[in-house]
Amino acid sequence: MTSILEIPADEYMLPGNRSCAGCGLGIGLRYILKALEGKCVMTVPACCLTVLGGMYPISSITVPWVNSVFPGTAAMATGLVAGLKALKREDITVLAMAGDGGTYDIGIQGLSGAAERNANFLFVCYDNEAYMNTGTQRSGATPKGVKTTTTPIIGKIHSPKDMGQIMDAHNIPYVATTCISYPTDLYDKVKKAKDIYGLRYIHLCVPCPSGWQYDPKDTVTIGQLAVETGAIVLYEIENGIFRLTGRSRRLANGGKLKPITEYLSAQKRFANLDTSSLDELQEYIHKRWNEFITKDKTLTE
Amino acid sequence: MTVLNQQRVNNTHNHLSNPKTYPPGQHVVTGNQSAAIGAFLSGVQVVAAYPITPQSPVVEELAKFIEEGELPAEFVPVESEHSAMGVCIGASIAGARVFTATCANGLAYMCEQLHWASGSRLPIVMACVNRAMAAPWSVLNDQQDSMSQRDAGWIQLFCKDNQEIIDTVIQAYRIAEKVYLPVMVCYDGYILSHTVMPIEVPDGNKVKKFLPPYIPHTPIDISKPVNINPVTLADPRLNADGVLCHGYMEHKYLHHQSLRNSLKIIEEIDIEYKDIFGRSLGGLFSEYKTDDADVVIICAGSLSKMCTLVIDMLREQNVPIGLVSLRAYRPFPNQKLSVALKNKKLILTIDKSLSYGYQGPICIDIKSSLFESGISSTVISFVAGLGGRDIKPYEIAEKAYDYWNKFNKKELTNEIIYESQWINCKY
Amino acid sequence: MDHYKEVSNFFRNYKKDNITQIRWHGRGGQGAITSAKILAVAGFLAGYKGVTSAPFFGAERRGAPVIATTKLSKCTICDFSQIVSPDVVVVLDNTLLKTINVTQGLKPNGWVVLNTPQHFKYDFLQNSFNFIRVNATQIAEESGLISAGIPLVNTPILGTLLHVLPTIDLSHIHKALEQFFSPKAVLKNFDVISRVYKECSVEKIGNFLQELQES
Amino acid sequence: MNTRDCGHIISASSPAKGEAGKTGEWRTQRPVLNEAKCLAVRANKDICFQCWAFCPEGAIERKPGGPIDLTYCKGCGICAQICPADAIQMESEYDSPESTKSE
Repeated sequence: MTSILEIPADEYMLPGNRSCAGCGLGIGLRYILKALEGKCVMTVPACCLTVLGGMYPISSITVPWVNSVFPGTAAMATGLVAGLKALKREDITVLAMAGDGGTYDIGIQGLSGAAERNANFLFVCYDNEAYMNTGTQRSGATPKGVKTTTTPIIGKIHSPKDMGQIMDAHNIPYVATTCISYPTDLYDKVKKAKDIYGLRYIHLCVPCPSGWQYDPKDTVTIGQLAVETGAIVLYEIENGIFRLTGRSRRLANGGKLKPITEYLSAQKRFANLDTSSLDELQEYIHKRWNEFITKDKTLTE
Repeated sequence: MTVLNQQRVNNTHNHLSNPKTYPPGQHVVTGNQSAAIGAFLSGVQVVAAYPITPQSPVVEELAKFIEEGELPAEFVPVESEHSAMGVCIGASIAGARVFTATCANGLAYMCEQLHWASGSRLPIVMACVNRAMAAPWSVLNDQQDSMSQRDAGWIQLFCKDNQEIIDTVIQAYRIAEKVYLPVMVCYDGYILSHTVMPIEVPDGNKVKKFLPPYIPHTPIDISKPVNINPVTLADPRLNADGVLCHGYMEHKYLHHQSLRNSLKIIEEIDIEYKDIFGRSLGGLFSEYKTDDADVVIICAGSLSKMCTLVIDMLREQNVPIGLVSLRAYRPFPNQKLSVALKNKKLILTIDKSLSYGYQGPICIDIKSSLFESGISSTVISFVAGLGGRDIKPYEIAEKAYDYWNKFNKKELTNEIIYESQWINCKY
Repeated sequence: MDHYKEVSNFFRNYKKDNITQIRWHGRGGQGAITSAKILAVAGFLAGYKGVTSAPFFGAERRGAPVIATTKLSKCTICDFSQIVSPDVVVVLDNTLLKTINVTQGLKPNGWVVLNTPQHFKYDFLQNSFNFIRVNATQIAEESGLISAGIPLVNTPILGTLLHVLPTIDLSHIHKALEQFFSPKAVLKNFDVISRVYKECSVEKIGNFLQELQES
Repeated sequence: MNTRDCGHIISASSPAKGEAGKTGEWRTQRPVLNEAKCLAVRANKDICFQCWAFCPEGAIERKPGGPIDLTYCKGCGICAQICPADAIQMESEYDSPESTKSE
């Protein structure tokens, strides 16, 4: 595993960009582009990342970037791959990056089609668990109980989809989850994914101070809490082999999950949850955590 | 030429010059085959499409060329039309020559992508095999699909017969790559798409000469990265070097101007095509017996070929009638048409589509063109052939004869002038 | 009013194209559409400048009655409208006669080309039609032109059409077949077509009703 | 003044710092490094770099005591929060002797 000190100093995201103060996406983007050494062309639908990327005629990113319509990220990426292949320029990695709305909801058809075709690009879903760019509306990734502007009083009544499992069910060569609070985990996964042929899916948890309602300074610690409480689990599935990674792996190897309330109480979006919902959620987290541990046959290695 | 562009040139046109099954010369083929051969000869590098009747055989034919190894192109069997156009956009940005085909609801499904393609100024060529828009379901021909997308910023060219389809596809790449705009090659579903007729397949070696390699306007270059189509403000904005760059409106102005300029380009390229291949498609529109005509029929697509027969019939009945076949619908050749229609007393437009609540789109555009030029001809809007309703030459001839007589007897009522006349509607 | 009617009749009977119109009746999957196209190609090779062939524009499925058309003309065909009064109707399957009026719109003295076993009730025929009957199913069966257990009749019946359309000959059909089939399939199809052409002797062409009455 | 000189056919941006302007102006609190506490400064070695690693703006240089680019630092406070040595303090911009806007 790469350490922070081994991470290249090169930056491909420029300061003075349009992201919110404390936005986790900036951290994530920096490491993704570092891992790809800037040798990529990005494609991005309408989302927070579009805003971060900057308004014409100035770009905050020093790699080629092609914007896409909201549902069209995976198709655009497929097209870039096909076009570059036709021109024998396959040395360039095609990186598609969409938010949870552009992945779970409006983008899922195109993504599923591209996965079925095993189109040769890296898809990163940066998941901030709601439509943050349009003002925190609920998405297919929003956790149950969360207050958003479209679930304003009761909170979201549906559980989110498990996008990792959905992508894994497509039998693509690489699926991973990671979190911006563990940038070396992210870096290693992108680096590994870079050299795999086919559709590679990385799910990146990105805490959002405005949508999750916490102090911007806490972005990294909230992300850490997400992993330490088991709300987010870091894993990768490489050619069908599932293994927990990084902090999650260490927790599975003799560690202990923190109570979920530590993660939830740090954010106002969960303020609605009553005791029974919290118990239910805690139970769910443990059940899932145990499933992950059982699933990981490499833990004893 | 940069190294990157040189590389691109080398990588374009590495296909066989001619498809083995369709060597240069005469072949009896469907409209869909004609379009596919046209795409082959144009050396397309990426084909992405989703099946829809009556379009599917176009891409089936191309898939055959590709799987047989005759055409070294990438075939992307996408999961929707939305993605078909998405793939075309991506591949075109990457610098590849791309082709797709669709119709009707498929075209409507890619609507936002159509705007994205034209706004990105990508020379994508797409066959639109004209078919009626649901609901209710109909797989049969009319032109409501492409007409509904006339404002998507694409060039729209209509084909009269299968010969025009292959020639228009080849010309379309030349036009598209010259003005950096996507071109929709429209031809009537079934009437042309599924009907075989003789065509002359041009020699691929000549096509290669006619169609130089595609050079993208904004290459993907890691050493000179750009962010394509980011959020663009309403007003112009300075770049980091202090140069004032366009606002959204300036981009739209440029887009529109390029479409208007393409009026000239379409004509020039057609003339050049004629010099090389011996066939002209009439440039923006073609005329038949209009010189001495007092009354003119205007329509687009296969119907306009059938109408030459109608004109002959009516001429034998001493009706001074001629025909204008629209080829370019967008850009609309308003000025040239006004010249052609000067001194015409009665103009009969036949639309296979409707701008619901008003009249046929061709009629509306003709009327506004005439107004611009101060021509006060009487224009009557006919609607025909919706959802595959068969149109017989005699039906049109009877209508034209009838309305010409009414015009002469000053019997054209407001009902006729202000409302569309439906041909062969049994309601 | 009379004048209008006269003009209208003029339009309706206008025949500048002078198109020979052939209508094909078959069932989805029998290959009527392919044969209609082969005939168009053969016609083109035989010197018809204008040829078209199209399926009846619909969404017919396997087994359902289908219609295809072929138009042949000495000049370019401009009239893309559907055929209403054919010169020839080709019926690939005699069972169609029970449900479909195959002679609808058929021109007086037009031709009916029918694939049928010997004995069948032909009361649908009018006196004024010419008639060729051929047992293409049997010939296909004997010659082994069988696909998925079913004798193919769509191509064999082209052999009979050559008697109705004498400008087209076997060599044109052969060349046309090459556009549609592999060399092996061309050989096989052409063998059967030639046999059908020969066995369908000119004597058998005539007013079949008369033949029926005589028998 | 017209926009013709830019020569752009489409909307395509080129990279530059400060696309959103001097985002330092967004700050209400500024990070102030206490070098005496900073692990890297004290060791005078390339160690730690947590502040650099987690800056969402990329506004901190990868150097011991790596200067924070206050022109663009949005003052989120992550660096102060993440610093294992507690070497960065967030101080109110209003109490700060230097003007944020000076450049």
